[in-house]
Amino acid sequence: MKVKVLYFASLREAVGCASEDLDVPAEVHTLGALRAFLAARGEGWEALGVGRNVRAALNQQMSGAEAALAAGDEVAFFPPVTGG
Amino acid sequence: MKVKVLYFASLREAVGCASEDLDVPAEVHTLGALRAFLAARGEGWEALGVGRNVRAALNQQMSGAEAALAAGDEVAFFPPVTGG
Amino acid sequence: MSVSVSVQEADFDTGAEIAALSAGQPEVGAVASFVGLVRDTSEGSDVSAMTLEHYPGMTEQALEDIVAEAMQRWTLHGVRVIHRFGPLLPGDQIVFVGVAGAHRGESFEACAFIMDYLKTRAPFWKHEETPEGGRWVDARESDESAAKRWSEGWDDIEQRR
Amino acid sequence: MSVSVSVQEADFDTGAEIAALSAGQPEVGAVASFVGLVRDTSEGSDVSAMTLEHYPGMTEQALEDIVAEAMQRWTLHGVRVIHRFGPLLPGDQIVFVGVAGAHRGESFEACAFIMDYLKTRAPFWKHEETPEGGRWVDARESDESAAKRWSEGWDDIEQRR
Repeated sequence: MKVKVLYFASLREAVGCASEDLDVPAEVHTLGALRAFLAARGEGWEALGVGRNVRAALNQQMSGAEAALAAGDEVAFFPPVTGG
Repeated sequence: MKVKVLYFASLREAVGCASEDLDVPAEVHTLGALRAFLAARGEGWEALGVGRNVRAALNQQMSGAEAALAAGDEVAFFPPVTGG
Repeated sequence: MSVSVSVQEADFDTGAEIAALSAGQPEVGAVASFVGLVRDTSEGSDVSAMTLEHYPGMTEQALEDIVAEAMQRWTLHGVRVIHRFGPLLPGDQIVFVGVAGAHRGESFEACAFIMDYLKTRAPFWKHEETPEGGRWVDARESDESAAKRWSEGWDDIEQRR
Repeated sequence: MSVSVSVQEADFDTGAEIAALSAGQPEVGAVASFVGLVRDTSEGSDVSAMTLEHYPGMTEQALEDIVAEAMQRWTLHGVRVIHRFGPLLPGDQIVFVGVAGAHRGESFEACAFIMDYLKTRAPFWKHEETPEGGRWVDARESDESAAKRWSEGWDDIEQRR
């Protein structure tokens, strides 16, 4: 299943990537599972790990760990927002 | 004891007077007593009577019935304010 | 720090007033403001015109006292209050309150506080023209309760002297 | 009734935005507004410049959702939200929120509500330049609690899907 993944702000800098097209393994069905999958990639990617303050959006809507992934989705990971 | 008394808005119209210089009788020592004294004047002046929603200022400060009068004071009576 | 109060017949420039509240003060991060306007209806009647009567001399002092109280309650970097009097038409601006602070919490609260106190303590009275004739606007009970939520309402003022 | 949201690099004209919220709408009696500005200090450090990163596409939608929620909660006659992105300097305007209503209560509340939600839900991130180097601004716990006082905080949003 292919999805697009975006990273913003300090998280973008930590993982060294702004955007990637990703073929998600069959067992990764949710945002939370995708986050865990990415966190396991190694150096820099631990910024997505357990205990880190990470927010996510699914198709440009703020979403929780249980949100279900579908092919073609746009996923984004980022730190808590600081605009305004 | 001489004081100046001002009336505003609907109260000014009711009593038919905007401003007067008044020689207050010796027994009138407070704003509340002055109000009762004026309310007894007759037609129109019952607008200052008991139960009417009247505010008062003493020397341009919002003040209560117990406020003490002194010679030369500026007193004002008016309905609740409606600016803003 | 700029704090000022004006009572005037003339209209005012809202954008310029807001800009002045942060000009030259880079510690200001938040400007909350309020503009009150003449509505074209009131209590179910059309309003064609309005006249604001006030108590010259007392008005400025009352507004300054309200601003001083706001500045005691919150850490503010600037406050501006303008209240018009005289003849006004629907759509006309009546009042401006602008508050500059470091963060939005104090700016919003102080701005609402000043409006609530102004509505119950500043000596202005609205007289409106309707198809049924001219009439004085009645004070709204909701304005009294709005002022009381800041825990010092009208009664306290009366007793404080 | 005018409701609109802009995400832009360009500065904005606060006075014109406020005037537009009541123009041609004589039923509007109250316009509450807020301007957020870049401060020259942050967490005890001097800030010489700031860059606002955002999530293009999502940003507008997030702001529109916040405005739609405000319009469900209060009876409003107009809402305008502008949020800038890109490089900014101390004193520069960052955000404008303006709300027009019949009376001041709903205008003040809706304006504060929109700012509180924007602070926790709109995908913007501040990066500031200080003498110690560049750094990302940390989210403030107080912003989370400010949003929660409207009884639907971040957690609810996450679970609502």
